[in-house]
Amino acid sequence: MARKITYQQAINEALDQEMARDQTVIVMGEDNAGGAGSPGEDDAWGGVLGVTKGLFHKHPGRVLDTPISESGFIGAAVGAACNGMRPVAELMFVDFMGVCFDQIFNQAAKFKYMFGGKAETPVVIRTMYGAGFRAAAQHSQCLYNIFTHIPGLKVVVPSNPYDAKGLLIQSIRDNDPVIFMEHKVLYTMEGEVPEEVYTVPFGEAAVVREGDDVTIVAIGRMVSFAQEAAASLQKKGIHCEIIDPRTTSPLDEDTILESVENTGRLVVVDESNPRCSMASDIAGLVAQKAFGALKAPIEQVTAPHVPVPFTDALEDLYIPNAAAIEAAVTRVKEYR
Amino acid sequence: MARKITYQQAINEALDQEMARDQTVIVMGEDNAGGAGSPGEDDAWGGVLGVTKGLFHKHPGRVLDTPISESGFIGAAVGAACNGMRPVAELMFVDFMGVCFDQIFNQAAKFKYMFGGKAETPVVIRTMYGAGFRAAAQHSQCLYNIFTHIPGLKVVVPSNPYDAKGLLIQSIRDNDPVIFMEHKVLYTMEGEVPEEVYTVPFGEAAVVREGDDVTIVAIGRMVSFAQEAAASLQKKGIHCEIIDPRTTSPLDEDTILESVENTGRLVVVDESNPRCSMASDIAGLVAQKAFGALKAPIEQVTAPHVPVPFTDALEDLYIPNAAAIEAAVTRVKEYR
Amino acid sequence: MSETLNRESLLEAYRTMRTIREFEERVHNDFATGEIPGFVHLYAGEEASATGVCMHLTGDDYIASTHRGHGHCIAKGVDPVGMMAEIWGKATGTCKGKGGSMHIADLEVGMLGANGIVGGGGPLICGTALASKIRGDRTVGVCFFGDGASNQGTIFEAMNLATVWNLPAIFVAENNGYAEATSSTFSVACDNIADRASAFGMPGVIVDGFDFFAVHEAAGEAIRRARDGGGPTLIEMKLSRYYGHFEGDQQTYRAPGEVQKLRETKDCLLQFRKRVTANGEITGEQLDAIDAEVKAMIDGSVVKAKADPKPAAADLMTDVYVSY
Amino acid sequence: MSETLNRESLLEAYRTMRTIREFEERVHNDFATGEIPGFVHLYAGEEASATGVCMHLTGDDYIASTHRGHGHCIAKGVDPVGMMAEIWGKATGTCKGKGGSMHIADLEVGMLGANGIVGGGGPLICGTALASKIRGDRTVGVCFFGDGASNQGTIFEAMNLATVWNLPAIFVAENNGYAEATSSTFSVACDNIADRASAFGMPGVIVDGFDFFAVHEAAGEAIRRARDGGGPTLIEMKLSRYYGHFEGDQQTYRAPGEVQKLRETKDCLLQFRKRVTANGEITGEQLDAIDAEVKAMIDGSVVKAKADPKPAAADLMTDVYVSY
Ligand SMILES: Cc1ncc(C[n+]2csc(CCOP(=O)(O)OP(=O)(O)O)c2C)c(N)n1
Ligand SMILES: Cc1ncc(C[n+]2csc(CCOP(=O)(O)OP(=O)(O)O)c2C)c(N)n1
Ligand SMILES: [Mg+2]
Ligand SMILES: [Mg+2]
Repeated sequence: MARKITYQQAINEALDQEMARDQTVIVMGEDNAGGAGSPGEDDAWGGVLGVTKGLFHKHPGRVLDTPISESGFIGAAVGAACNGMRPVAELMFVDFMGVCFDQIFNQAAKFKYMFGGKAETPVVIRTMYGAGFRAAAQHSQCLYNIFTHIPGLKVVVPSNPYDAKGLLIQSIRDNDPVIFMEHKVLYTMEGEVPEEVYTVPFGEAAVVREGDDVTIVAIGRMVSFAQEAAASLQKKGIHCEIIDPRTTSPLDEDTILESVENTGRLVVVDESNPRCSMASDIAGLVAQKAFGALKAPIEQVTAPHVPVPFTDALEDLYIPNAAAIEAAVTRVKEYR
Repeated sequence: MARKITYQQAINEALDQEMARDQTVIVMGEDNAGGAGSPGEDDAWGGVLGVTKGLFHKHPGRVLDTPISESGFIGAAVGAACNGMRPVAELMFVDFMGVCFDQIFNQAAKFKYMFGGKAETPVVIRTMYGAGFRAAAQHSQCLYNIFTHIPGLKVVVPSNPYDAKGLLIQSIRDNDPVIFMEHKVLYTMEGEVPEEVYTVPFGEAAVVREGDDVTIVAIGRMVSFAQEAAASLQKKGIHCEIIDPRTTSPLDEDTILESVENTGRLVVVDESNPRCSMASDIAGLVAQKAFGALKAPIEQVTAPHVPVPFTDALEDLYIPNAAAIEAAVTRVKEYR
Repeated sequence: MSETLNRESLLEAYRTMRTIREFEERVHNDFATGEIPGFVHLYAGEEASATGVCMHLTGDDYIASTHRGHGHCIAKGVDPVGMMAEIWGKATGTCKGKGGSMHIADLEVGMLGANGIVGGGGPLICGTALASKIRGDRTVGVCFFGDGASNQGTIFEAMNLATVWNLPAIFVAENNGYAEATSSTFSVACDNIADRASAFGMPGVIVDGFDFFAVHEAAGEAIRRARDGGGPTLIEMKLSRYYGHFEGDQQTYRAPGEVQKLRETKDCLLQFRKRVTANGEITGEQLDAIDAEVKAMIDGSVVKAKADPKPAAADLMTDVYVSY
Repeated sequence: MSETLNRESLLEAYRTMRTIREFEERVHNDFATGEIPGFVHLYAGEEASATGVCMHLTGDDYIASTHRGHGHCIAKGVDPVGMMAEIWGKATGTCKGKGGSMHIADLEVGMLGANGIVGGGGPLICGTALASKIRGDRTVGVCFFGDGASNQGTIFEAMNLATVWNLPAIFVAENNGYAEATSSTFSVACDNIADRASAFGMPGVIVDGFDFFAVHEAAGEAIRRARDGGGPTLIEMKLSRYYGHFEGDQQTYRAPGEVQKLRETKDCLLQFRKRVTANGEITGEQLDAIDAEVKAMIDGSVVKAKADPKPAAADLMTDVYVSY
């Protein structure tokens, strides 16, 4: 039987294998080793949740701790990418993008275009997102829609260990800046992951489940909730097709459109706040390009338009869940 | 006949009148006076394009020049708002949000919720956006979709001098943080503006033109392009209804949905890049809530998914124009 | 000993420090049982800093705090009972359970919030201080931040802005030697954080942050100067945290025995007790009595927090402008 | 006079400074006719800085520049003919007309771009320098920035990071006294930008930025130290811009006669000419000949720029990953 490892281990393995293969791959971030200058262990942490653990000693000189200066070191990753490196910089929580977004969206993303093609910026920014950790409003956001909006950025949202490894290797090899979004709740998810090196291409959605009644497009952690809902709906005779875009930019429009051409019904599931979200993006796409096939309103299942609350009593209500998906699918299925 | 002034003058007048009425209103930004510490005039600039000109001497001590430290002074505006002031801070170009976004979206926007209702942050951030000035990729973006995504922020996009004045006064009086988006090309637009103080409420769209065939929702500068297109289409017997949301958050959903209930056809015009944009947001809204009325695909007329190019030859192609709107309207009208 | 520190003040200072310590030890223990959700960063060991600074402040002065905010909250007058309920995610919490440990705030007592964003408080406190200055009401703003935060652009910008605008703002760098697992000897490119003051045109002071009296004196001078229109000061407190960066941290980056030694030789409560009881001004029994009262109060806060209700579902959508 | 400055080097330095001056004067004149689009920020007056620094660099070293970038580009070896076409928005421009004045870059000669974001270059140059260090190839990175930019968080963070990582990076603060209309005496909270170096654990030097030789010497020392693994340096050039912040600026914030006086007494080209012709090493005629050659070259660049084609419509969608 194939080997099973966690999402977190898959990410670690991808980094390890690419660092071994290519000496220009470097890793940097706050406590990515963990212990710089400290009297004890020099790789005490391996990232705040241990994702980069062990790389420091395996790849001497290429795993760098940084001061808490996100503009400084994310920008440095961009600059190093312009000078022959393939840096993988960690923005610990995506919520911190507000202190360093300029280096990402005005610098890395725009160089190639502004410079008339004269620059490549093969930088990867790994970052943790999502609710569910009782981490409150400043440590639980999704925000991938913001990066998706920006021309020049590619945005990756793996929903399982297999994709996490293959998409991260692809990200490192890609010549454009890539935002690699890791859902913190998924770190412990186990799945079959080949030991060998492989890539998952960008812009190719996965059809996670086939079905003829309703198309569900779900992102990141929401894929597993969609699967839960679909399994339940199956028992009621409703057959869902589930699509996991895997990358929001580029977006595999064809797979989504073809599915809706067949089912005529669409539910989009996005953990983020609703306005100008991926949910609305995909809904808008289908309302323009597959309108003729649509038999029902397009439902968006998202978090409400409020910050992420701390207490479990509210956070659990905040996060879209399988029941909400099931209800939305039922509504669009029953729509006449 | 009513007095005509420019969009820029309307903004200046709103600031002037509110500063006179309420001593807690303060204005700050880079060169908002212009000349701090300099040997010559101490209000030499009044903002980079002169929008705040004259306020410095009229309201002594309440118009502040700042160092080039956007996190510093935008955050200071937020802090002052927590301590009894109603600051109006200028982020010169919205493109600079990347160096100070944290103070806007994690601090100002979230305080009230995170603190269980224990804070009010009545801060206004005035900022210049949009293409058309040959100002290239880092000085021409729209980005209002990013602010619209964030719960806790209100976002205002006036399309004419009358609204600019009334909406700015409303923004200053509002108790939530407001992003006030000024299109740089509109500064010279003239229109009738009452001298007296008035407000334009948030969340109330303007029906700029009535028509039964196709609904056009257009934002900011795009409103005038929509009018141009509508005038031309009128001659061809196609009657457009044009809706200007005026605020993207809150969004007046009802006015949009009612119009589409009547016309059955929708074109959304948004100068920004297309992904996760206001165009997709409104398309998604209608595809969910007015689906039954829809007779044609929802068309989104936006800039392409590329940075803003410098040269006029390309920038003019980048910006959505009346011809593109006309073509989209014609397509949805002719759709069977 | 400064003249403001009469017997009553000393007892108050001790009570505040003890309350912080007891609060943190209790959260530490309860976290270990798995009942407390989320990320919790404890202030134990650093009590003299928050206490010595905030004793000079009134409810009209503001402070901005950090992810490690419990001590600043208590010292600034936030009710520990509400705080405990907040950390347990209850509707009776300071922030109705919506904020949690990293976002406790109470503007009514001038506490502008713990902050989940490292360095976030610097600009904010410039703002409250700007309002103070414009009103001319002699109030001040104090920004607490860590050694790690001292490398964040927001803190640098805020210090520059505070001098440029001549604001009544005080920057208190709590240098506990680590930002997570990273040493300040690595992350801070100069010898002392206080050495950066001159780069921003303000006085810089280094203070033994275990010594309540040293803190109190240095803070008093800086706050007085700020109230008098003399502008900002940077104070660096040299101190240590007794627990991990957050609860759960194994701290393998620290030297063996590092904390134990500090607890035994430098602890702010021990030092304080020794000093004030030395001349008989205050007796050990008096302090013991405070210890007991504080313990009872904190015990009670936990009992109450556990019993209190969680927010109702409807609270999800309140306290924010909602539109969609 | 440094040993590297033989006759040939001196003539090269003069040619570079003259090229920058001529380029900027020409853009100034052509902007006035309304033919040049967008925002243009001229470097005239500051030529000694870019030239004296970049003479120490090879094509493998990197520089990061600012909105006022023409001088840095020319000094680093970007072709002025392509630059002129870029400013005119032509397909033959350095960046195919897509970048314009504020975004001229040419990575093949180590020019990482003018930058429309004040302070944007600081972190970037840490990155190129980090690559240099990891490869161990003795290349360096130089970040040019203004007095206004010196208050931006990115610059502070970059200086700290450069020391923490011991990078071969040089920070060149071009203090021309103003950020737009705001004086550096207002915006910089300490006396000299160079005074900030100690806050970031690096040497700081103040240099007369009108004096090519002073610039050349200070930059040489800093760059040599960086190549040798000695870490970063902050150099503050005291200088002035001859034109407005951007073209169209009326400059009413300046003192009457301020620029005129500098042009007459401090101008870098005049000073240079006086000094090198004083001992007869180089004659005035030789310099005049350079002036004439440069003028012809710049004239030619304008004639060409005007005649060159604009980009084709299809270019809108190239040079970026496109998906929608
Ligand atoms: C902008 C930002 N970057 C990183 C983090 C993650 N983080 C939280 S606390 C911390 C260390 C802070 O160190 P220091 O400022 O010394 O405070 P201490 O924890 O020692 O009290 C880090 C890196 C964050 N919350 N915000
Ligand atoms: C982040 C950011 N803030 C503000 C601006 C607007 N701006 C452009 S140049 C400039 C002044 C820069 O002053 P300085 O750094 O001294 O450079 P100088 O123009 O004098 O060469 C300002 C405020 C900007 N481009 N980017
Ligand atoms: Mg610390
Ligand atoms: Mg300057």
